[in-house]
Amino acid sequence: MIAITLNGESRQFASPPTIAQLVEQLELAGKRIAIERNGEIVPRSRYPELKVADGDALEVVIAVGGG
Amino acid sequence: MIAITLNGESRQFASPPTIAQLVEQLELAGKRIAIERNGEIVPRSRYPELKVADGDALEVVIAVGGG
Amino acid sequence: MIAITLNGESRQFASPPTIAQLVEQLELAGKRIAIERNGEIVPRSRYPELKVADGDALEVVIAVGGG
Amino acid sequence: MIAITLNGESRQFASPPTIAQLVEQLELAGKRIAIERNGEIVPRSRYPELKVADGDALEVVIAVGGG
Amino acid sequence: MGRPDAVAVGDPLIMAGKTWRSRLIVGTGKYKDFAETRAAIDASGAEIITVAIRRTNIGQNANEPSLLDVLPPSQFTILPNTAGCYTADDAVRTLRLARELLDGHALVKLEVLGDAESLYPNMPETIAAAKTLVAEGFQVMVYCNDDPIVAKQLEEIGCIAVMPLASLIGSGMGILNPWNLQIILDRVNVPVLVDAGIGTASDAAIAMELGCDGVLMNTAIAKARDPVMMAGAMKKAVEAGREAFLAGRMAKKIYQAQASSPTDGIIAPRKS
Amino acid sequence: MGRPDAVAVGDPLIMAGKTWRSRLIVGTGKYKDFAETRAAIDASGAEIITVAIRRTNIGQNANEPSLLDVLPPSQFTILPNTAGCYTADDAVRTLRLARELLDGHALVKLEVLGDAESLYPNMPETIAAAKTLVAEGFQVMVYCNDDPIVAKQLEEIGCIAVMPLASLIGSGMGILNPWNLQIILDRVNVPVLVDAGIGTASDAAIAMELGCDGVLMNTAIAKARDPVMMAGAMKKAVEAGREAFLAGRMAKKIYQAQASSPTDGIIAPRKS
Amino acid sequence: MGRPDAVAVGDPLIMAGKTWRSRLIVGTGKYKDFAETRAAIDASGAEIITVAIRRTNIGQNANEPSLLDVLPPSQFTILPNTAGCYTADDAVRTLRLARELLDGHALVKLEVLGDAESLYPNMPETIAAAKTLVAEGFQVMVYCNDDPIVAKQLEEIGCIAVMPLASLIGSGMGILNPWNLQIILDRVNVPVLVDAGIGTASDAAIAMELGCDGVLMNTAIAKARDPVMMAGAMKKAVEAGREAFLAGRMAKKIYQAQASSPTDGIIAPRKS
Amino acid sequence: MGRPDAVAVGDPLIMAGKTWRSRLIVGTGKYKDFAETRAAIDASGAEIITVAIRRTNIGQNANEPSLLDVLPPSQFTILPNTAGCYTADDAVRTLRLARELLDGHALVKLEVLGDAESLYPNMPETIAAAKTLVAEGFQVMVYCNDDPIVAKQLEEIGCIAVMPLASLIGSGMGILNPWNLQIILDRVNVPVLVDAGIGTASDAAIAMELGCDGVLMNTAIAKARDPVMMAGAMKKAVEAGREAFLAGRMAKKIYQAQASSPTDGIIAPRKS
Repeated sequence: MIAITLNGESRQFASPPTIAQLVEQLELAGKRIAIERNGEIVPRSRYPELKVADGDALEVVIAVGGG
Repeated sequence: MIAITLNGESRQFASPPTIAQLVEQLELAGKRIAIERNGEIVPRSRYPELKVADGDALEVVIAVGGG
Repeated sequence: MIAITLNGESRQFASPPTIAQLVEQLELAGKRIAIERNGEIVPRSRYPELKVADGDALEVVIAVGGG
Repeated sequence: MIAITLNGESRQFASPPTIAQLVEQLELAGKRIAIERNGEIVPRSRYPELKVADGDALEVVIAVGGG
Repeated sequence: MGRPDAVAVGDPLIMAGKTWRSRLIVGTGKYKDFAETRAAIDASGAEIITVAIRRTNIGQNANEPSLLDVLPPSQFTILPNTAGCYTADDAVRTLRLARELLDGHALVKLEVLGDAESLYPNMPETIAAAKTLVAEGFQVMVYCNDDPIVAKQLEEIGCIAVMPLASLIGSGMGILNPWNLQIILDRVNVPVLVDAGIGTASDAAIAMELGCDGVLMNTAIAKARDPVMMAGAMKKAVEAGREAFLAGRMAKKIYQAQASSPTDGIIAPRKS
Repeated sequence: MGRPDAVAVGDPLIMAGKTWRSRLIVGTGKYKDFAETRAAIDASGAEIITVAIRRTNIGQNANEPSLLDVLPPSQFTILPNTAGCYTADDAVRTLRLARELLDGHALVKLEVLGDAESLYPNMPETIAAAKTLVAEGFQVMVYCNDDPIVAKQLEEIGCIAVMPLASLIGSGMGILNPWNLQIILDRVNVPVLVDAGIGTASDAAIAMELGCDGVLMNTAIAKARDPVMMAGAMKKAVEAGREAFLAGRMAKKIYQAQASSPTDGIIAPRKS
Repeated sequence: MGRPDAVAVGDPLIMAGKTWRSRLIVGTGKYKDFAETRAAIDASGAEIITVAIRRTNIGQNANEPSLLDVLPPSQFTILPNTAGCYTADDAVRTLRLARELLDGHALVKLEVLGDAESLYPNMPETIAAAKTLVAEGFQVMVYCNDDPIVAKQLEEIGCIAVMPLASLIGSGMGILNPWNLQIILDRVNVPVLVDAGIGTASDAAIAMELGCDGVLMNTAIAKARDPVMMAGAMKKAVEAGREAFLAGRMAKKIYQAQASSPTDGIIAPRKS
Repeated sequence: MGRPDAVAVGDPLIMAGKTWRSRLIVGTGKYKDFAETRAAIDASGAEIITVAIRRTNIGQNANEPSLLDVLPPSQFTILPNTAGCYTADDAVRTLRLARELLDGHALVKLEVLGDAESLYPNMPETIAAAKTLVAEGFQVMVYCNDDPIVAKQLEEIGCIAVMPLASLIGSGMGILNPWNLQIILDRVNVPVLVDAGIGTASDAAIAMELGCDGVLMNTAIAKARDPVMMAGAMKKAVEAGREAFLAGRMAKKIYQAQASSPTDGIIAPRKS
């Protein structure tokens, strides 16, 4: 059982998913997003291999209208 | 019986007063005023002799605050 | 022998020309001009018949660049 | 024989004077001045005891008109 | 461009019952030569052009081309003016000559100047001339000062357009008193065109943003380093200002700005 | 129009080695919906559009279209900004995310704000962020105050464009201090774009007439009563201002105006 | 203070052969009560005060004090105005009454308004009234628009002072068109006083710095939160502006500033 | 005068725990000679005067009077500045010398310039110097740009007054961006004095009307045609502006003016 912070909200997982699996769950697969883990960018190429770890702080972002 | 217009209001008199008498009635004696009768200035010096006539239009004015 | 003022300059003629003849002399025939005689417009239609008279003041104008 | 830089100009002395002696020479005694030696302020109280040393850079300043 | 512009969707200038697609009226003076004049006027997109009425040079260059050969009435609406007139009488006589010259053409620009140094209009003489000209059937577009009471009086006399100055003729100082123009626009029902004083493109845009119906200029184009390019700039500036006026500008807020980007969803500051 | 406009004759905006036909950069915030956003941006003719980077709403409206579906990078140069960031660190992290999001895209808009009420830039933090971003290979267009010394420093740090404010973000107050912009233009060699504060078309024209290389705006278009029409007005205003700058405006003369119509050949005053 | 001020060294305002130490003329309207009126006028240092002429309220408050009891002609030069008049005829009749009221006093302020909303002057009516009043021996100080040609005409008619508006009566907008005032000052030889539109002290100073001979105001003082303090501020502002005009201001330099401190003798940068 | 002025009723300028009656600080540079310097400063009523620190001319004019003989610290608060310094280090060293020169005097004016042409402040260097000087116990009045975020930061560093520029040093351009000054005044709690750019009396009045606590100037007085008269004008202008600020100006109304004279009691128009 692990806990992470995702865009400021707490999430639990029975077993740590890969970033790719997490993106899948969030229905964000194929969308233009970017992910930061503990202040570091996670390159898209590494989503399949990288597993989230207990205590991770993740930020998942998209582009929105702005000036 | 005569009727005049005094500062836009109608006034009746049994017998035509002099301007001086009118000023007296209006409790304006000794005050800084000026009087126009039918568009013409009435010099103060002539108040005692001049009588108002039926149909006269009189304007009695003072100085007030203005910019 | 008559003398007229044409655009401010004096001109003599042995015999009074018509406006049309004058325009011809000035090489202005067929050009867009307008003529004032003694302060009055001379309609183009009357050029052939109207003769200039001694002492006439004529203004012959065109359109030029202006703002 | 020592050499110092005084307000940007080079000066030689047979033997190192005290700051007080230097000020005397410059006819600045009793005037409102301040002195910096090698980037450090020299307190007025120490003028009599402090000797200039070879290679010293001195700045002697006064107040002038300014905005 | 992504959209038909205001002109195409139909926002014509209407004066004396006629309509024009362009809200820019240009003068024909001060150019290097007729070729430059024509090129600049084409670039400006102007449909109405002003001309002055002057004595012919008797016996001189009888065969040189004339302005109206280069800018024929068949292609442009010619607007004769009374530049150089300092009395109502001279202005009236000049426009009678113009009407004859232009075969009965009635649309004219009246201006009566106060002095040769400032070229500021003489309004009492202008009012007198306007009364005479209207009575004689002229359609009078009148150059005037920016006095809203006088502008209203000129409308009541029957002028078909009032044309207050932005600043002195030929000064290029731009709009010195937009508040007076605003008061005029609030009171006058005939078209209001800014005439005189425009110096650059933004001046023209500002005039249109105030709600003016058009702009008349000459020096700003003719005396630019590149008159033809400036003419194109003025065309766009007048259209831009008109469209901005029609589009309804945002409110001004000295303060309390609101960000253009959403303020939620900002990523978390990193714990240090 | 009578002449090819300045764009067509070749007067591109060149930044970081790339060229753009449009000198108007527009934001994508504050619109009613994506349809209005797209229509306005098309009308503006903008080739570069700014976007903000924000957290996804986890688990919500997973299927709704996203901004970049409506304004795809294949059609526009996307300029991610750091709106909402108050520290150099947050701004840097936000742009690293943007680069990843946009497949290594390096052209970014840096802004670090001083407080949420004024949205005035925090220049010390902005300078710190600029140094980091330039070192990491970003092409930084930097939002800044109108301090000419700071603008020069940002150029020396390696920013590819400096973007001083005209007035506060979202204020629509226009150009409050054209003199400072002039001093910046005199000193800085990279492109200078006015960013923030534009309220209406003439404001944009004035910025370009000063010699600025471009204008960035959002609220002035999005919060106009008719954003699409205003977008078209802004396109024309930026072009008009640029062409007026290139054409070289007439000199201003407070006085001693010279008439646009010739002063000789005036008809004689009638003897009375 | 280290020096006698301009007034003391002798720089009087001269009108119609009389001299005044104060160049500030104040109105007497809009005050809370007569006590405030008197206190403010004393603080202003004004020697000339304007009054309006109105019908008495017949039979009412016969014993209440009147304005001229509080501000007696023995202490102030009373300047009757024609506020509220919209025709030349009403203005002339009003001033004839004023002359009778003030025992033959000839110095008057003529104003004929165009409409009740803008209170902008009606110049054709004003000109007509001025001719009549001058012919009847009045010394006419005339409220007018800022048209330099009309101002010159009013001087030629025989008005002893022309008083162009800074902006609309009661607006407090300040001087909207200083250039027109400058042109008037260049042309008119009688005293030029700015009348109407002054909102705060700096507005009055600016009017005097332009070279105006005086300033007339009412609302700016009467409607300040503290009228008496504002009256004192206006006194100082008019004197400050006058002295600055006489002292001859420094030249403006957009650029190429010269330091106020000497540039030689700077201490040497430390070797690092 | 009819009332005690604001100064007399007690509205002192309070800085670093001390109080001053005058809100005008003047420089001592650019005068013809010491006599003119002293006469102008006396006329200005200034209690605080700025001086520059410079190398002595070794061996020259040892007996000529010095500035501080003419303007002794016993009569004025001497405010040494760092004019001519372009780095934090030079500014700090200069003020350490000044403190020694003035027997431990702590009140100083910090200015670090960006370049010799514009004399615009270099804020990053200024901030660095301010931190050092405050740490060393100086009471720092700091010359700065008009950036409200930087002004707040300087207050937080411990500067006892912030002094934003009105416009470039020596330019006499007046207050180019009153809105930024307003934002600074809304945010900063220490005294805000306008420094640099004042050209004439009304400029100083405007600064005070905005709510500034004081004004610092040099060139506007020293380079007037009559410096002593201008100094007196500036004294009155600063007091006038301060009193107008305290008195609370009337509201501005672009329109819908209300007459200063009552609108009832107008005499009847004559029947025609």
